[in-house]
Amino acid sequence: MALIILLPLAFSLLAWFLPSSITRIVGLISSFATLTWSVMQLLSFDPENTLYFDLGLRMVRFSMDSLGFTMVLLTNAVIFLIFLANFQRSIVHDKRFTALTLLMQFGLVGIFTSNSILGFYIFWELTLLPVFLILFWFGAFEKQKALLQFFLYTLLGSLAMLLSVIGLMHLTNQQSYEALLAADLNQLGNTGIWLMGGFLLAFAIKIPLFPFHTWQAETYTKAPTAGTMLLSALMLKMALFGLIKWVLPIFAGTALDFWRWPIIVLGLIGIIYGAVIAIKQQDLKTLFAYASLSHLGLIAAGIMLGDNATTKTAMLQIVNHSIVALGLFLAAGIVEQRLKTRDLSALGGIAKIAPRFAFWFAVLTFISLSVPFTAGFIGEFFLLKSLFSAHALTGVLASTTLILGAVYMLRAYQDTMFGPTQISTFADLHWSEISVFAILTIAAIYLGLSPQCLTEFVGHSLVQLKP
Amino acid sequence: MSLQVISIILGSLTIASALMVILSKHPVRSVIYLVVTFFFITSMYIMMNAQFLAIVNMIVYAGAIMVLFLFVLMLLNLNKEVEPVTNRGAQISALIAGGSLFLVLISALKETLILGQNYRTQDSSIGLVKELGNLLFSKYIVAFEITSILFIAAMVGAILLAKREKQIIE
Amino acid sequence: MAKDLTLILILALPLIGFVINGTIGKKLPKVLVGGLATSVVFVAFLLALTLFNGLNGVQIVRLFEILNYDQITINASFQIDALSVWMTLIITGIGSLIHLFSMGYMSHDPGYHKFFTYLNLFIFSMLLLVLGSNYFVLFFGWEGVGMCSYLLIGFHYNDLQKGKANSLAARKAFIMNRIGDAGLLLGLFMLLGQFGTLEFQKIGTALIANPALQGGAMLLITLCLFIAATGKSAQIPLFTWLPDAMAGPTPVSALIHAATMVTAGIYLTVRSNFLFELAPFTKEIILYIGLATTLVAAFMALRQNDIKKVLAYSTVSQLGLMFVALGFGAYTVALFHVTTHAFFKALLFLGSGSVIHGMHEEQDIRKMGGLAKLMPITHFTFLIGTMAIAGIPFLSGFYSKDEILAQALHHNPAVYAILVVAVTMTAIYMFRLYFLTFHGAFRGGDALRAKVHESGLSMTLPIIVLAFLSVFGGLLNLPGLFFHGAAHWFDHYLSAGTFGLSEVHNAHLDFNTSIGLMIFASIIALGVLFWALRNYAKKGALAKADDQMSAWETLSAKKLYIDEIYDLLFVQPLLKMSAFISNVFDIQILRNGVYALANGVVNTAAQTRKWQNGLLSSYLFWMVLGIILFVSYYILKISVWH
Amino acid sequence: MQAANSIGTSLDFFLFVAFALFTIGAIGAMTRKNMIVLLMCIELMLNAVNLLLVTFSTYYGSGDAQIFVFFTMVVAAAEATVGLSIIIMAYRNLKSIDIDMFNQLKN
Repeated sequence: MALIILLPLAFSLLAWFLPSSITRIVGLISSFATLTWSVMQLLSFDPENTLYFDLGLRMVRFSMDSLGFTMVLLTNAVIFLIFLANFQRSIVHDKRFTALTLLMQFGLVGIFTSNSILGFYIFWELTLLPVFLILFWFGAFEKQKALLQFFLYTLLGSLAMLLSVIGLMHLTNQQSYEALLAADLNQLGNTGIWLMGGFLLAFAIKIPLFPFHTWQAETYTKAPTAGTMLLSALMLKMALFGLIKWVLPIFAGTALDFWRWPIIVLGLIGIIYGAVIAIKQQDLKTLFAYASLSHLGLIAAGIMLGDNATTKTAMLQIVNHSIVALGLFLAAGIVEQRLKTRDLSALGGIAKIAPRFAFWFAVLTFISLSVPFTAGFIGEFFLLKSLFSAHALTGVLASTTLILGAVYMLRAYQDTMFGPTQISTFADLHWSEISVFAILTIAAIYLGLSPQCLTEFVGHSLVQLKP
Repeated sequence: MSLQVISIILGSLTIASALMVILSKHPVRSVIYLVVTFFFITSMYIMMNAQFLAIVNMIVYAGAIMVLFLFVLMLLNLNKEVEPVTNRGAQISALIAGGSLFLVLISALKETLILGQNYRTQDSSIGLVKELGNLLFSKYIVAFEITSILFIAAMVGAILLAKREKQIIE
Repeated sequence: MAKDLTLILILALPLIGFVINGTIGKKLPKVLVGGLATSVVFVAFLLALTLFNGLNGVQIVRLFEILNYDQITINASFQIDALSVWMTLIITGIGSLIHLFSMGYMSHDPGYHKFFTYLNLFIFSMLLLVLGSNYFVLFFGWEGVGMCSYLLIGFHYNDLQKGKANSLAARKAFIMNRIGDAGLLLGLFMLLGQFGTLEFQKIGTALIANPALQGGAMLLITLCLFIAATGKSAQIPLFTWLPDAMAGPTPVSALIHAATMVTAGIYLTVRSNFLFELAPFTKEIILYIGLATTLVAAFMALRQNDIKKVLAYSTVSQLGLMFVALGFGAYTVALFHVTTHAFFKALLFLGSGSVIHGMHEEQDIRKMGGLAKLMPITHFTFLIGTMAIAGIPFLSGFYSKDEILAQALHHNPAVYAILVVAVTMTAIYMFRLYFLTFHGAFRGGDALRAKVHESGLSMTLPIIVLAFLSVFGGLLNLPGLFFHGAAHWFDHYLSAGTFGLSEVHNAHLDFNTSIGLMIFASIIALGVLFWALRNYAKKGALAKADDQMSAWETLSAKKLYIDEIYDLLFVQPLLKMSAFISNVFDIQILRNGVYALANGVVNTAAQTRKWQNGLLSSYLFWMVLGIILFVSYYILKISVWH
Repeated sequence: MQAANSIGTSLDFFLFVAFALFTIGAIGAMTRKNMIVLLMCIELMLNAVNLLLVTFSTYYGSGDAQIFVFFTMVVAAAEATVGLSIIIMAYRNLKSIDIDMFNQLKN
């Protein structure tokens, strides 16, 4: 089991030392090896029991439960898909990219398996490094202003979280997951609220929730496609995972009661705000970024309700969002790579020249619209249902995502693919891109038809929150 | 009584020569006055029966270090009036700062516990070479040995720094 | 064959067609693609017939569990009862005819296999919608048909002239449907909250067991369901998408936007009859919305010049008529009209498709005329369809409309009066359409005239079958005054086999009133027929050019400016708000606020940096100052301590 | 003991002298711009501290402080050699020993 953590690190180091000429194969094979290994582990994994293991470190221990395993599988799959999706782009010929992405994978797997709050924090920070370097080396940051903004934002969140981690460890004198769960934080009173606030700030910046989202669109647009995929399909999930596994169970009680509705309201604002803004965006990536804000607002609001049934469907939606984000940003990346622009007013008529791309882009658009047969349909239905039963108005407002989502997604798709064309050449999809789209679609449809397999699996490790 | 007079005279002379260090325009004169100051300080060590330090101070400070200073001054041929001028404002602010520093230190002195203690009542054997030697080669032996490394480092550093760049290239 | 297996096969067949055509359809010959798509639907129809034959009571087929959510189990389960089997028959029956028609109609289209893929997917979704035994499966299909509708309306997105308009129409349809979907979603949430289940039967029995549940909750639930119904069935205020949806290929208009999908709202209401019966206020709303829709749409249809647009508004109007029946609680009557309407409206659409095909994609009736001789089969069947919808006696539309009028007269004579106006307008615009298209002189130019031809067998055969059905469809539910034994067969069939409907009884008028009503309706229809014959065919009155119209004609042709009003009221404010929030709030305030913070830090740093001036004396100065402060602090501390 | 008597014979007189020397050194370091004089001022301050240490060593009757003074001298010697060679280097490059010329690290 320890190999699950160590493999990415080992591959990352290996990638540094192997020549650049084979690096894209190295990335693909090593990420595939990690994926295969984790799937093999899954076969012998008992979701009802948590598996403990350590790497000989005293402070940081690891454990694997079904929630963490889901996220690890998601990570490994997404990393593999990122390598695959970028297979014919210049970025994968750079061994720095390969090594950093694998290092990122290491950090993410560390986050999802860490059994101590300190380990969670350390790996959380570790993931920042590869992302920063990928954005810095491969992004189009003219004045580095956007990059700086992103970095300052996340560091601010990290600082808040660090303070909370220190406070938590100091006040409870515990740092392992089980011990922290057992600790009664209600007696801390306001201190508990502050501690949770620190975590929430870090998470709110990373998710991002409404007023902390300004880094998102800018960073997404300036980042290379692979970086955007990493950010949206994986980085954001760290925060949601932290919310589900760490913050909610530990702070259940006064602190959670204090923060629940403020966060849900922020999520709600995000849903509508992101969707409304997305309607008028001209840049494909910006549009998808705001769409992401809208989708994640819904997930975060659902998680904050804090009942396990909702959290299970939120997990479904998390996976679904990864699928959607990967697919949409890949589509935006394809458009950008072929045409050197992402401006909707300059695009149009691609469908006629590249029918395969048109087809797969349409499929992904529909997946993001949560049509039946896709995971989003089930996930969105039950998340909205939970919000509705928590407070009717919440559900009504959140349901506007159904309508507004159709408005902006269809606009994005139609303005790109239909209409009069000024474009004469557009290379249709490469086999690697087709396979990515196909894998994503199959995953979405599989989860759409039998969401039970995921929700039940995750359900084993969700703890009943303290009242 | 006579000791008291001597110490007062010594003290005033120390302060006076120290003042001359910073007041004289010519750097060479400053060095000379500094050597004089060190002499007076040495005599104070003697008064407190710190014999070993008095001798070391005399030989190392007044003898070796100050000569080094003089040497460098001569080497750089600075013995003429090329002294950079300081502006009046900086001088005044420095004076004020220094003055208040002095006042603060003196007021701190008022609070010390040794007010009015006569040094002659103390055990006077600790400053002897034998005593210090015992201490140096037992308790502080590691530190003492490390100083030699420091000296080597300083030596190498000084040589490297003072060498002409051409030579470094060669 | 066991019923549940039959049911699964009915569902699976279109899905198989969808998968095969969707994956390898491009490489298969066209005949095979179309043949496969048509035959799966047709076999499903035959299977549905066996179900219909062996129907007794309600049977639930549970396939698998979709999700177990917080003690609520959502199952993929299906229901065989009179209502669902009847809807299945309509969908697969008319569906297979239209598939057959499409084989001819779409034969020159490069997206041939894609078209049949979508059609099969649509049939599958629609079957899910009507066969589901709970609201979740219904919602599944509900969204699915919306998606297929989008795909099919925008099918010709690559068209040089109309591509943009087509895709915009598709988007409009999808978004408007989504508004309805949101309503349905909220309704389902409330149902879940009230009953903890979405199964029709469980909710129904819970309601019977606990009648105290009626009142506010029922009102809200039924209102939400009705919002959903207005979206899908194109009622005021969400009806403007349907005329635009005519951008899709004509078979699509016939199948989705006339015969099946748009009746989903009526199906939903009939299916939820036990809820609506407890919410009389909602029924009132349904009644008046339906009434307004039927009137407004009929008015708009009067001066449309696009052959499909006339039919589209006619569909909206007829749907409004069905909602009027629902508003009176006459569910079987509404469903009867759904059935006959499916026959004659599909016939009319396919007929218009045949005309358009023969006219080489010309849709403007001002360019037609005299087609009766050029396309005899199309002409004859179209005439039957027109007479059926206009209510000429003893055709199917006559019976179903008459039932609704009878209900209206029974409940509310004022409604009856308005309906008579609407029905008269229906007859007027339909005959206007018919005469302008098929009689008089050809107005499309000689070049076109030479090319006009009658359609092939694959297109005429479905039309002929539908014409038969349009003529004899009325026999399903004969009023009591003819053939007493067979009368009201459809009412009995549905009431007996559908949950909740046995509780509801339609009003039956006495013999004299009934016969009076029929005679009155016949007089109107025939009167209009003769007036139109004189006016359009004999006198040759043509559709006027836009600038010669009188005020009311302009109003009708411009659809009461509803699109423009919506644009002004909803679309523009939303876009403005989006631009405002994005440019002013998001960028100006939030993003620049963050930048301002960052700049503040940078500026402070720039200021503090000046202290680091590289002058040793100033450093010393600060150092001394530090020592002073430090020592004074300790002095003060000690003296205070003392 | 009498205050008059204490001047000169008491230990705090040496403290007073040490403070005075330190202050003078500090003022010199702040006002003079000649680097060599600056270094000398620093030596003066170091010596003031040494004097202080010896005084306290006498007072407490412990030799450790004197050992410390010894080490201070060692360090001072090393510092003077390195410092002076830096000054020589600097003079070679800039032809000046004005301390304010050496602010190029500022930017």
